[in-house]
Amino acid sequence: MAARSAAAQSPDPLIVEPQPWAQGLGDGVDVTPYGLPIRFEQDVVRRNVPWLTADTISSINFTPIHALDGTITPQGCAFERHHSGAIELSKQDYRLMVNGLVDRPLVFTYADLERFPRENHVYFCECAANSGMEWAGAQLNGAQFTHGMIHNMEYTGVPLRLLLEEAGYDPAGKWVYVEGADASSNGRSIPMDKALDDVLVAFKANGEALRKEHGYPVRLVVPGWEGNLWVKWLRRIEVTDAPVESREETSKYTDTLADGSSRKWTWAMDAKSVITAPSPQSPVPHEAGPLVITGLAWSGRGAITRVDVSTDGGASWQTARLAQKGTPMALSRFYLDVQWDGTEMLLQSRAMDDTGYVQPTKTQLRAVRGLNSVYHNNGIQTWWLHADGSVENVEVS
Amino acid sequence: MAARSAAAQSPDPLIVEPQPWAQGLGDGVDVTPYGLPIRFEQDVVRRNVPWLTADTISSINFTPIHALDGTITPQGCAFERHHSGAIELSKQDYRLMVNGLVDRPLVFTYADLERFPRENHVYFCECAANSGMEWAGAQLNGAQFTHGMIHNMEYTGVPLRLLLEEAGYDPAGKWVYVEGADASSNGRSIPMDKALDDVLVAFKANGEALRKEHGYPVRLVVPGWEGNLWVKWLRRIEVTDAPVESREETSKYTDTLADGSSRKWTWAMDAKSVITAPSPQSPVPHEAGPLVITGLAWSGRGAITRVDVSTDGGASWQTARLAQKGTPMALSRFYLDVQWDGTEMLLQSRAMDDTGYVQPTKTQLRAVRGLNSVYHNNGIQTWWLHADGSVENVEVS
Amino acid sequence: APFGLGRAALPEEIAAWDVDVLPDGRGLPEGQGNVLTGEAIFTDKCAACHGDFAEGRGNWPALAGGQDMLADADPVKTVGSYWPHLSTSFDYIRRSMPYGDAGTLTADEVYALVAYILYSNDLVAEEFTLSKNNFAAVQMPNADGFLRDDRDTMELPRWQVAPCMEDCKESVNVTMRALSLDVTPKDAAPATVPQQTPVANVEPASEP
Amino acid sequence: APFGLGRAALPEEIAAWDVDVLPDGRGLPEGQGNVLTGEAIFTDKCAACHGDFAEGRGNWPALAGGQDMLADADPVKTVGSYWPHLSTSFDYIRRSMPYGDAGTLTADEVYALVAYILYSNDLVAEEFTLSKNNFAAVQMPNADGFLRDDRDTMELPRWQVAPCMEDCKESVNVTMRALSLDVTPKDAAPATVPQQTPVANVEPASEP
Ligand code: HEC
Ligand code: HEC
Ligand SMILES: [Ca+2]
Ligand SMILES: [Ca+2]
Ligand SMILES: [Ca+2]
Ligand SMILES: [Ca+2]
Ligand SMILES: [Ca+2]
Ligand SMILES: [Ca+2]
Ligand SMILES: [Co+2]
Ligand SMILES: [Co+2]
Repeated sequence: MAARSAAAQSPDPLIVEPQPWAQGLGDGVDVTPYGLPIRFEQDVVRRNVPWLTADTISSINFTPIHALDGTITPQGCAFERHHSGAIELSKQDYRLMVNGLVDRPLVFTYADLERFPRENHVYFCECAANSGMEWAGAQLNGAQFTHGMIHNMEYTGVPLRLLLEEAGYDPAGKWVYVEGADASSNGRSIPMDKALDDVLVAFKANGEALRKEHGYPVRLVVPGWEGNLWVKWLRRIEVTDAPVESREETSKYTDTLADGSSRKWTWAMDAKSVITAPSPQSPVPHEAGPLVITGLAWSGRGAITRVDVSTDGGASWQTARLAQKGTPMALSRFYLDVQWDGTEMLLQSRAMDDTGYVQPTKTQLRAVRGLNSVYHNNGIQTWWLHADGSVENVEVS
Repeated sequence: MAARSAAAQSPDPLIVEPQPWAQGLGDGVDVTPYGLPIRFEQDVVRRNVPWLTADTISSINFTPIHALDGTITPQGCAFERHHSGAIELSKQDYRLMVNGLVDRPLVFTYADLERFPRENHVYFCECAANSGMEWAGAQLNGAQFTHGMIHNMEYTGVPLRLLLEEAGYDPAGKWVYVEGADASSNGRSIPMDKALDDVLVAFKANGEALRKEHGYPVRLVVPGWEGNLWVKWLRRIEVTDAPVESREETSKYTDTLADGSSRKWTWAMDAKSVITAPSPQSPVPHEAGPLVITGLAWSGRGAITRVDVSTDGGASWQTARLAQKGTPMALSRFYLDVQWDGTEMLLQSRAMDDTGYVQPTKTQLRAVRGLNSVYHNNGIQTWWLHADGSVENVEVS
Repeated sequence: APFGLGRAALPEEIAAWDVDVLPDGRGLPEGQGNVLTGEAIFTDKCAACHGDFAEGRGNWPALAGGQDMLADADPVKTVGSYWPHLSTSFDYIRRSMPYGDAGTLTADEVYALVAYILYSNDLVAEEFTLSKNNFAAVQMPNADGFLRDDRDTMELPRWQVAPCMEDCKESVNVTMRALSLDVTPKDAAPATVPQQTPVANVEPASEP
Repeated sequence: APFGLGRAALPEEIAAWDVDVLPDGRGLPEGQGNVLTGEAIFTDKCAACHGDFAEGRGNWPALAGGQDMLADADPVKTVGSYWPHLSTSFDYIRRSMPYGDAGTLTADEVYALVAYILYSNDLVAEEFTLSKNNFAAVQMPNADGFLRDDRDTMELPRWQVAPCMEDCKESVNVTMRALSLDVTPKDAAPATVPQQTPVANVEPASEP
């Protein structure tokens, strides 16, 4: 164990001198009707990677997971992915159509939706491309960039099932096609079983209205499944007998294997985890001694049951502490409280879910999928913590 | 049941005409590194009541609970209560002292705190004065004003117990005095049992740093107990053999009964609930037919187990649906999905917790406490819903 | 200690922050001050908010008056009428007042201000000098006015009962309406409210 | 219907929004367009981003090329090399392109553009005219290239096993370092990073 820091040589002026905040008056309760983070936290923001896409409008940014703790993601810094930009659509201008293989094609206003029974659930939303840049190897030096295409919010919405029942869906309709009001429309086909199971037509996240960039006023929530299915600015739901095979489910969000064939309909997000601190953007600011290793774990197939942490690049593992019992399709926070000896470590985390799935290594994944994947990289991440406290993104044998 | 709205006479231009949001491009991912609500939601903000206090600096504002759903309160609109304003205190300037009946008086930096084991919990924070203006009768026309001195967040922090153990607290110290770095210091005495039980020294709320107005960088979290104990900008923790009987625990936050004697140390927040919609600021925008009645329930003594709703001013009750199983000292959301016949209703909700406590009526409360109370008004709230959909705050016999 | 974190607090540091004063007088600094000195300081630094005689001004707190009315409707609660311990005044004034310039008063000034507030409450004579030594001797009128939270015995047995579900009331009448009081901030009022007759008179309650 | 909410959708409304085109051609409007017409429109409205020959420009997507290289390293995935159904091009272009001015193309223009993209991919001759009638006859090279998600059978049995806890590896070596690639946005880079030698060459991967 590290020795406690020596007593200060002389009294700390921050304690023994009068300080302005202890003498004067701060802000009144009328100063920020809607508040933002304090200016000292200005680095805790979404960031994008300019070289990744042709422009910022059909692009993505990243949640600053390296600087967050707990499990809830504030909407203000929750990652965004748009295919034709974040549009502005008012509740008054909002319409939702349900058509196709239904008894009664219907149009709903926003106010209509608020009259259906609602549910509340915390779910993660992960872009299928999260960690995608890392298929080629260690590329981006920060958990925000390698694993930040994820957020986790408490959603309030109407079960999609209720809207399908309202229109009288035909049991011959095996698929539900959903699309948004933006120019991309981002159409996706969802099997009817999932649509009737746990999909929500959501209008609130973390208690308040969805933000513009997350689909205000209404988005789809598709628990455990890739974020591209979570259609924003939802405008139409069509019951069909076949998938539409839209651009988003053929050209994109398919997974090309080593032999050149490609998987389609890879909806579920595999169990995954990442250490958020220490990490390249969250170096260790202290010497040897007590160190909190923390991170996030999640699974699209159910609840996280266990997370292991390795400090030696996967040679040996210790089971971390889950902050709370895992719940289905939601982020879990884990902690491992260690005594750091001040020497370098190769940090890894490994998630397990209630189906018994154990997060694989990148090597294991590449052995099955080859090297041409873009999406669904849930391989174990390695951070190299150096003796000086700095951390870098590496891969290990 | 209401008849479905008639089909439109002519096609809705919002559907059949091209719309700008479906043609052009929206915002790119670099537009809002940290986002705010869309402009259409500009009414969903904290509000204060100017006549309530001499100035806005020692004052309170109110969470817009009438417009929120789910249970998490976004930090940006979570109520504030300051005694000398919201101060700006950086992590670099932050110091926390533990002294008094301890083996080793200690000073911690912010970075030191991040090296202790952390916990995560969702808890409500309710000002003891919430609904206080209603002791005198129905006064403020909106759930935001009558019940909005509450918020509910996921906190990340270090158990206070660990800091007390670090300093080596003397078992003879039956109390812990806590105070903040602002000019008010807002000192409070907490019994050692509670301090060792579930109190957190918290630095994150809903995943990110505490906001300035909620005590950045460090505040106390005292689950289930009145908000005044949740000291912001926490600077000192002293183990004592007796309560300090500070201004905040004698002049304020005491409860004067009918005979002129006053209760002190009324820490726990009694079980309580309120219908958030319909409510005066959330009138019913539609005719007869399906109507969602929703609200919040909480208890400082444990978890909410049940909420009943009355539509006839308390003559009869129906058990509402809890969105999720209640958890200790956290908000629960309830829903009652009704078929409104379009006539007036007197809406009430009644919370029950896992101690078997049933939320009393205001009449029952006044019978025990008299008419001079300021704090701890957990009486059943009545909203009068009129046939035109408007709602007002009333009391009933 | 299990973690070895933090550093030892220096005595000067503890002295700087550990300034609380307990009901038994522990924590009081050396010093003294009399009513007339206190009056002068009060006029200079306090009266703008609290009134010349500590009687309060507008919505700013009254520090004097209100004695023997705690059982009446809307009692005025002041240092004199309500506060059980004199230590609380010394502690609070020293650390938090004057509002906007806290922590600037010397110990002697605080003794003098507390003496003046006692005088304004008719609790000491004009000649009175307050000091560390005679602090404990001052009698506070409401010293015995506080009892420990007794909700567990007084209230819980009443409320921990099976809730009524049907025929809970003979009749229900509206007895009070917030609209007739009209104190809700206007910008937050609902768009349309019905026109109806006031039912009862109500009043703003005190601050949170 | 249980709730009676919403209103009947009018046929014109359904027609306006229900424009998806399925692989079997359902949803195609009447119309036609040939390669040369398509080339002219493409040059005018598309080539600025996608290149004169639909070969892509900078980071903007290529729509042609890449055939027969899906099993090679870093395959170029285009309408010609990758897309299994021609319907997808019609559907997507009609609703979403040109980027910034979506929904402005007539059915005939979309047929012509799709014909031109087929031509750019060497899948039809310069004289080709695409119409609703011959749409289904076009062969897409990668039509059989997709299989249904088989992770349940291919992967889950491998990963649903007891995790190793001790002596899981003989040795551990760093094989790749992001720092040597240096593609992390600079404003987000950590304050201090150690100076060390690159270990391996890595490359930016494709867009999310
Ligand atoms: C600019 C206005 C202002 C000035 C000047 C001021 N005060 Fe105050 N005082 C306040 C306010 C506001 C409060 C209530 C603060 C709060 O809500 O926590 C208060 C509270 C008090 C209280 C506690 C009242 C109670 O009932 O709890 C005392 C005692 C007090 N002041 C004494 C003084 C003294 C002595 C001075 C001068 C040395 C002084 N004040 C100067 C504004 C002022
Ligand atoms: C201003 C730039 C721009 C113009 C002009 C433009 N496009 Fe695009 N196009 C894009 C972008 C950006 C995307 C990718 C959008 C996304 O990420 O969802 C795209 C995607 C496409 C795709 C799908 C590519 C794939 O691999 O999935 C097709 C097909 C396409 N465009 C055809 C056209 C046609 C035909 C036109 C002209 C009528 C056109 N585009 C004009 C920018 C443009
Ligand atoms: Ca170091
Ligand atoms: Ca009406
Ligand atoms: Ca002390
Ligand atoms: Ca009163
Ligand atoms: Ca269709
Ligand atoms: Ca590659
Ligand atoms: Co997929
Ligand atoms: Co209390």
